[in-house]
Amino acid sequence: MSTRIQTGGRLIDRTKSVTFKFNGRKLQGYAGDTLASALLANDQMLVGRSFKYHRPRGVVASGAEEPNALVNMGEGAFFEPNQRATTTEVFDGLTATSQNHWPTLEFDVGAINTYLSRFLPAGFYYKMFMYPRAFWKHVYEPFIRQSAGLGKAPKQKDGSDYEHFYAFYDVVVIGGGIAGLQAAKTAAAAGAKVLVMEQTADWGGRAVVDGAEIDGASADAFVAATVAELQAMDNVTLKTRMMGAGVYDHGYLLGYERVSDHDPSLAGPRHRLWRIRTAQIISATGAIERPLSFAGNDIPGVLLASAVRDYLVNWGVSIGERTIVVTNNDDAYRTAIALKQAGLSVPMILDARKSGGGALAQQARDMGIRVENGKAIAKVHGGKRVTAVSICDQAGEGVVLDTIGCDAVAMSGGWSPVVHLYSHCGGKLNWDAEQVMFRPDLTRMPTNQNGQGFVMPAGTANGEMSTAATLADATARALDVVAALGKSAPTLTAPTAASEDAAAIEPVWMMPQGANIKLRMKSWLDYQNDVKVSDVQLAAREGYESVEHTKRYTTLGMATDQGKLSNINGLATLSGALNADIPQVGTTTFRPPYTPISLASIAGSARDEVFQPIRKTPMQDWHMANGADFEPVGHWRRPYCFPRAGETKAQAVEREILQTRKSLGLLDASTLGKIIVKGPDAGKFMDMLYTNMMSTLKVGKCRYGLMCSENGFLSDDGVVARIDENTFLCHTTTGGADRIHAHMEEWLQTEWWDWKVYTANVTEQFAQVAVVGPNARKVLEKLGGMDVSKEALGFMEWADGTLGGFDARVYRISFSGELSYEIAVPASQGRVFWDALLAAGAEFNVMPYGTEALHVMRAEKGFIMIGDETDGTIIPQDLGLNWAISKKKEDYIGKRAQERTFMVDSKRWKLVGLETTDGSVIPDGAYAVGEGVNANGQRNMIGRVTSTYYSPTLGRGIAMGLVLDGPDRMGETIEFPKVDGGSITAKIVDQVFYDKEGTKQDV
Amino acid sequence: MKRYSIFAVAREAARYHTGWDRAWASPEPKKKYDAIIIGAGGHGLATAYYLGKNHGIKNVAILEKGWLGGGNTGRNTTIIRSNYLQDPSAAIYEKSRSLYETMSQDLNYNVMFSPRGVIMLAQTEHEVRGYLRTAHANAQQGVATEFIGPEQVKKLVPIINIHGPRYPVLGGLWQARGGTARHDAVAWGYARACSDMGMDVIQKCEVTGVRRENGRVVGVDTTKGAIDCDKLGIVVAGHTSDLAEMAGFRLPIESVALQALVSEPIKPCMDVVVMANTVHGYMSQSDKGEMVIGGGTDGFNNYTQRGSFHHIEETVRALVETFPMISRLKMLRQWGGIVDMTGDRSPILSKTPVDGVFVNCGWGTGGFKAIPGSGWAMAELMAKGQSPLTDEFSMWRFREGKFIDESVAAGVAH
Amino acid sequence: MSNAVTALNGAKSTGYVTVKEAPLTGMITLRGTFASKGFAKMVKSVFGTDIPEQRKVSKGPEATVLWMSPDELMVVCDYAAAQDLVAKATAQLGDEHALVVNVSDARAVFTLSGAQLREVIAKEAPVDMSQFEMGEVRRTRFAQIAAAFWLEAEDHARIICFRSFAEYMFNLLKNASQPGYEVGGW
Amino acid sequence: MLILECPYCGVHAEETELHAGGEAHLKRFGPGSSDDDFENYLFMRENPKGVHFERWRHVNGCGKWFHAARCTMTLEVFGTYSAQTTEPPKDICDKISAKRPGWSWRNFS
Repeated sequence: MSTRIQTGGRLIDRTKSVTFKFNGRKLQGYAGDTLASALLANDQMLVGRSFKYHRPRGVVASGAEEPNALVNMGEGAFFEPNQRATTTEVFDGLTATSQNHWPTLEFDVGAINTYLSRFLPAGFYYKMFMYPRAFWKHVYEPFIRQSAGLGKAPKQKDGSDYEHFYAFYDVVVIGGGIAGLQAAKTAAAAGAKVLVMEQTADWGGRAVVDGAEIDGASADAFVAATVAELQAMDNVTLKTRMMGAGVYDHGYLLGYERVSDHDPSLAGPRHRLWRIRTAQIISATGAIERPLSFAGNDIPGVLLASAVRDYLVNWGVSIGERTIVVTNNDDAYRTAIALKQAGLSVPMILDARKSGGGALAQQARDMGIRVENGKAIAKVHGGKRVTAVSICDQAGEGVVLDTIGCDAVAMSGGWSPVVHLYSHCGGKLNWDAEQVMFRPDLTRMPTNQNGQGFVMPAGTANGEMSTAATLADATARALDVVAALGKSAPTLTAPTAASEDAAAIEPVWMMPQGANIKLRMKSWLDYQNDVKVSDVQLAAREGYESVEHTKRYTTLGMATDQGKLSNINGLATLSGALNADIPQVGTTTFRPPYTPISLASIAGSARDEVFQPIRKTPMQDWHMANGADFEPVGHWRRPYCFPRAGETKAQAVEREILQTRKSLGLLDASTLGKIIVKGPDAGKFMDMLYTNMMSTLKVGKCRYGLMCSENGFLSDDGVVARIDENTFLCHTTTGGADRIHAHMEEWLQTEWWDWKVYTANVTEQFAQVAVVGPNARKVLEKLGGMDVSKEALGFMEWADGTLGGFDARVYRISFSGELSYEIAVPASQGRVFWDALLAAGAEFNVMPYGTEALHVMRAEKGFIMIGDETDGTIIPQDLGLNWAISKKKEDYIGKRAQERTFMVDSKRWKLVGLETTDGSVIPDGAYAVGEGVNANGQRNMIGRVTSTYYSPTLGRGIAMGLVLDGPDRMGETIEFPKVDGGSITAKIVDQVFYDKEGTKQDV
Repeated sequence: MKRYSIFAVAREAARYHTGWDRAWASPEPKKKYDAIIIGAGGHGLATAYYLGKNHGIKNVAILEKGWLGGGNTGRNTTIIRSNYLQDPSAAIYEKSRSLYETMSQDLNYNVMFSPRGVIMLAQTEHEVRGYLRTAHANAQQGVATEFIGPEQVKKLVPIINIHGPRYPVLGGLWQARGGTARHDAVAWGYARACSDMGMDVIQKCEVTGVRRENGRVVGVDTTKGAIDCDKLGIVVAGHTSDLAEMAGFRLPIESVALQALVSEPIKPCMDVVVMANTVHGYMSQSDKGEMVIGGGTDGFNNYTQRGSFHHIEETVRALVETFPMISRLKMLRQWGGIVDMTGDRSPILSKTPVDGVFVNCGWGTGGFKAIPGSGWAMAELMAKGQSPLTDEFSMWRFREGKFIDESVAAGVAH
Repeated sequence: MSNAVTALNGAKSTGYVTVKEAPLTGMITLRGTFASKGFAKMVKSVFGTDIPEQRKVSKGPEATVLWMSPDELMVVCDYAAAQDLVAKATAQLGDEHALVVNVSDARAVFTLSGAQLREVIAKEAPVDMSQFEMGEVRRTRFAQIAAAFWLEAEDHARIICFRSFAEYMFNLLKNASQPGYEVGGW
Repeated sequence: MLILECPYCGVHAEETELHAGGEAHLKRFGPGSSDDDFENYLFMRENPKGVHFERWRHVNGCGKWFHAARCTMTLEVFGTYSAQTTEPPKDICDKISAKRPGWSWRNFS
């Protein structure tokens, strides 16, 4: 059984015990425990179920590589699935439940799959469930989905906060082990601005666990001293609980800081995502131990040798009383020795190497541990935990020589440098046959914006396995980085460590070497996804020879650990099956993040009111206070209408229209774009921007104009006012302001840079109100201050002056067909001005109206609306706007495009008015159908509505639409089928429905 | 070819699955083929498959410089829908969708087509009008879609927040027979079927030149030697410009990075595919339980298969707001693909200035859903020199100003 | 004018850095040829200071001049004075090709005060705040909107953005400066 | 996540402060131009694997358009320069030649 032993545990504080819950059981741990160490201390060997066969799963590792120990964490708004127990620090009140089983962890019905496993090899689902066809959606898939997935789906909105932080460094060191600290010290001594991040809460990495000696003292002492030294330097930042999540182009690095996961009671964000720019990255991320592939290597109680050692040394937890160690390298002996020293029993060390190990092996023998060379595990016995191990010759086919009782197995298949961060941005690897590992190829390093390598691996991450070599490499690589920064090398004495006399590792990809199919079907490669040696061999046999094919076919390495334990073993198994060398078969690309990071941290603080900006006009508060129903327009929210108590939106719109046409309405037009175009060449420029001739516009006058893209399509419209000889003011649509200003600047900066023109976007300088209706003039006269009579201020004219004491610019323009003034005042006075208009208009029962009333009134007048009559494929000629296209001009933006064959095709649909024969309203988006079908069997269409409304003014449905030969078919009727059957008949008519003569707006 | 079925699996189980054949052969190239398809992605393999199946042209080689299905076929978010606005798009995507319905049976390879339904959310008045328009068009195009209200959206997607403070859900365009499929399986299934017809799927064979004689293609040079052919189909997505240059013509194509990501797997919580185009994000849940998420493309030419992180940020931000419960899920893996964008964001399936050379490209972000339809149409074009499904997608439409613009209905091409 | 108000009526939040919406501020956009004598002379005589160097701020007695781009300056001055200054500048320039426009109402202005304000800015803007200097002005983005900022003292910064975004900007800065949200030691 | 130095304000702007503007040095063809010229101008695009010249705008910054020379395979940036030029300046071409001997783009090399 796994338990807490009396002594040891360098990371735990035995004076501070914490209480937590697992599957409802109250358990005790110590401050400094991870959830995994605390569970093991409570003999909770079984922690979950595997993905496919629902096999019992126990902790196998002690860090980020853990594939098995995933739990549902927390509750309610703080619930999180798939939390890795080995990287979760326990705290008082932590609650966790195990995953992927029903009804209970101990008894899981899904475990039936393990007995069916013979029928469920890799890719079985590609070969089954095809017949009958309907069954996939209704029977097979629902079943597969139910049994898939790991953690539970959260139910509630996240209760925590998150934020981002932008930071810039010369050097970021990832990994707080001895290599990282030594490298940081070297870079910092050279004067570089350095950040050092360590994903766990503690500095030191492996060396401190393995009891290395540095400069004659313990690794612990070296780490403490170096950290203190670094802390004292003001060009160094040290961060624990921060993981290097991803490396991106141009020195962009994500630092995933888990600010309060270890203590949710802390104020502040839960996670802070650092978006770092750095000239150089030192990847001192260490290495991960590989499992060995033998039958039953997935039974709870079989752990990585290094993990067994970690739990013992860091947390004072023994996995078992009798631990059998199995290895193909010397490092695992450290585990045996540590266990023995802790007074635990190690019945045997199985060393697959015929020649056995080096100094450490000798040390183990001297301590009286039985060491068997050339031996292997034939099979691990046990169900939910290890009970015994059968021994065989590694060279053989698994003939059992002996079976030994034990409750734990510590395995080591060698070490793989953590090359993920080095690879994220394209760093390439080489296969080191001697050390049996992929290591970074420093000649093919990822490059930054200057074409310079910028991710430097150091220490174990660079394939240096001994303490001495690690420290030496860390110093050397840091000096390379210092040189790359163009800084001079600092003078410091590199720390030294005794060199170790270790015997070479031997590749062992299958145990025993000649294991038969039955054993291979029980030898796990990917514990979470249940991928076994036999699965990879099957994939190879079926021709899925690329490693990517095999991964995808078997799901090897696709689990939440992203193959940290399984990739190399799987690759080696594949190359074995293909009789190819490992480097030929290749490795797979590593994608960010290194380990999964919360989606919330990626979104940062952008939630709720700051999810996206909401732009507000100076009158917005009034709109909200008066029950406006808003619609998003770009980042603005404009009042759609102002419903009153008991009123539907439609009723409100109708009221607003009728009252405006009858007496007086107000529209907040502040969002309309206002752009100043000034300079000696302004006229020339305006003539290129607009299809109209703008240079001839008289000072004091306004003109409606159209703008097209260079591709010919109508992109914006609005009224232009000539302010003075050199100055124009261009009104754009609400959505157009920024776009059109950018459009102007683009042409001025990149095409006509010699033209003397300046532009300024003054949209927000002004609050603009449309005062509309027969009583518009009366209300302005009431305010007083300037002459707004027909004589003084004619239709399509503008004037500056004061109205009711407000500095105002008044435009006599109309988008509704009524007598109408658009009045611009300084934005900071917009609200008071609005209030003044309401007060003055009270006697006329003034009525603010929203965008829908605006749309209906302009439709009644047959005015087009950008976004309704246009959709990015419409040219002005389609809309009968030829009157607004100057024939005199040689050129304007979009003119050449409009000369293309399809643009001048007489078959282009043209704008007309549509009047339903029964007065009803044509549905939005309806198409008119013609005779027959096209070559693809689609009904031929001859037109579509672009705007369709109920007109309260006319008491009937009105519409505009684009129709084939429309203008030549006045009076004819066409059919608009409805989606729910039936159709509407509409007569083609002139598009102006209201006040055709235009007398009302010109009184 | 050994037929796949539950009985075959049972039979094999008895001998520990030692008797399965290769899914596809890996032959050396012959001297000459009637037709060569460059690119063993979904589109290329489907083109070859229908050349054989529909037109009896079986002396065909599919050349792949890497491993089959290793491009965008294996990198996309597997959404299948045909609720497009413009006639030509609706025609080819609906053809494609209908072929997906029976693909597993046609290929005897389970591609797990899952017609779980696709919703495109309408979150502005403008989008509502756009999707109403699409629904009307689809009705005449024979594409089964409907515009549904917010309550129905909530019923179909319980985890959605329809009262989002910023963009409340005003409704959505619903295609009940849209869905997803297992992307790798599509490529593998076609490859197996092509191989079974005697076609040569040749991997790790890069084309280095296109040989022409008086304006007509006669073969290609490859890293495995010269190969003759009468007809050549270029179906290489992001790498099209390169091949076009070898063949001596230019295309209105730019290659940019498109990114996607998946969360860790959780128990089923979303049965349909949801696309939120106003906020640029779309999400579905795979059969494995991962939330599969995609978003927008970079704005600059890029061949690195690595996109810029801020797109991931924008997409995730949008989806956390739309589906608050995913906030505490974790991003398991992100990746990028290189997509080829045309001047109107619609594909090119076309003859070219070189006799016998045909090009199929420009699927941009929407290629996966089109695989069978694209293959079907391309095969017809190559076999007969004309296809009603490809007529409008000619490479010459830009000079005429005859665009196929899907963005007009606020629709996106994912 | 007396009835003029800012976008947020001087909203304030006191976190580990204090965020305040500044009172009405005069702002003038100047566009012209910096190299031209006439333009430089106008800046000097009307605003009492030289044209600032690239990305720098120059201070006159009544006005602060911000370098916005190679042909654009932003003058920050007393709200009431802006209109006259615009008139003066326009008159001085005569027919020299330039643009002078009062944009006092087009933008919102915020002040950050507190020792750790660099940190708060670094949460929203992709700018190296450890290197940012007094006398420098930076146009960038704060989260999802465009903005510009400069330091008036080591513990006092000004940020300007378009007026319609005022509430968004305020909420950003408020959230970032909440007590307990300190980053520290970067 | 690119970083490009804006030649107008000197800021080493990150991608989120910039707006990508597509291929650089396009010659505008207006009314009277041939269909070929106009199609080339508006649609045909260089799409090289390697050295590319493109337009960017420092949109969240000084607002100026500028040109960048960049490798589409490695994202290495060879230099940025004024938008007010119709072809890549010599010093930029020389820089590229030093790092990518034998490069060519359109008729430049």
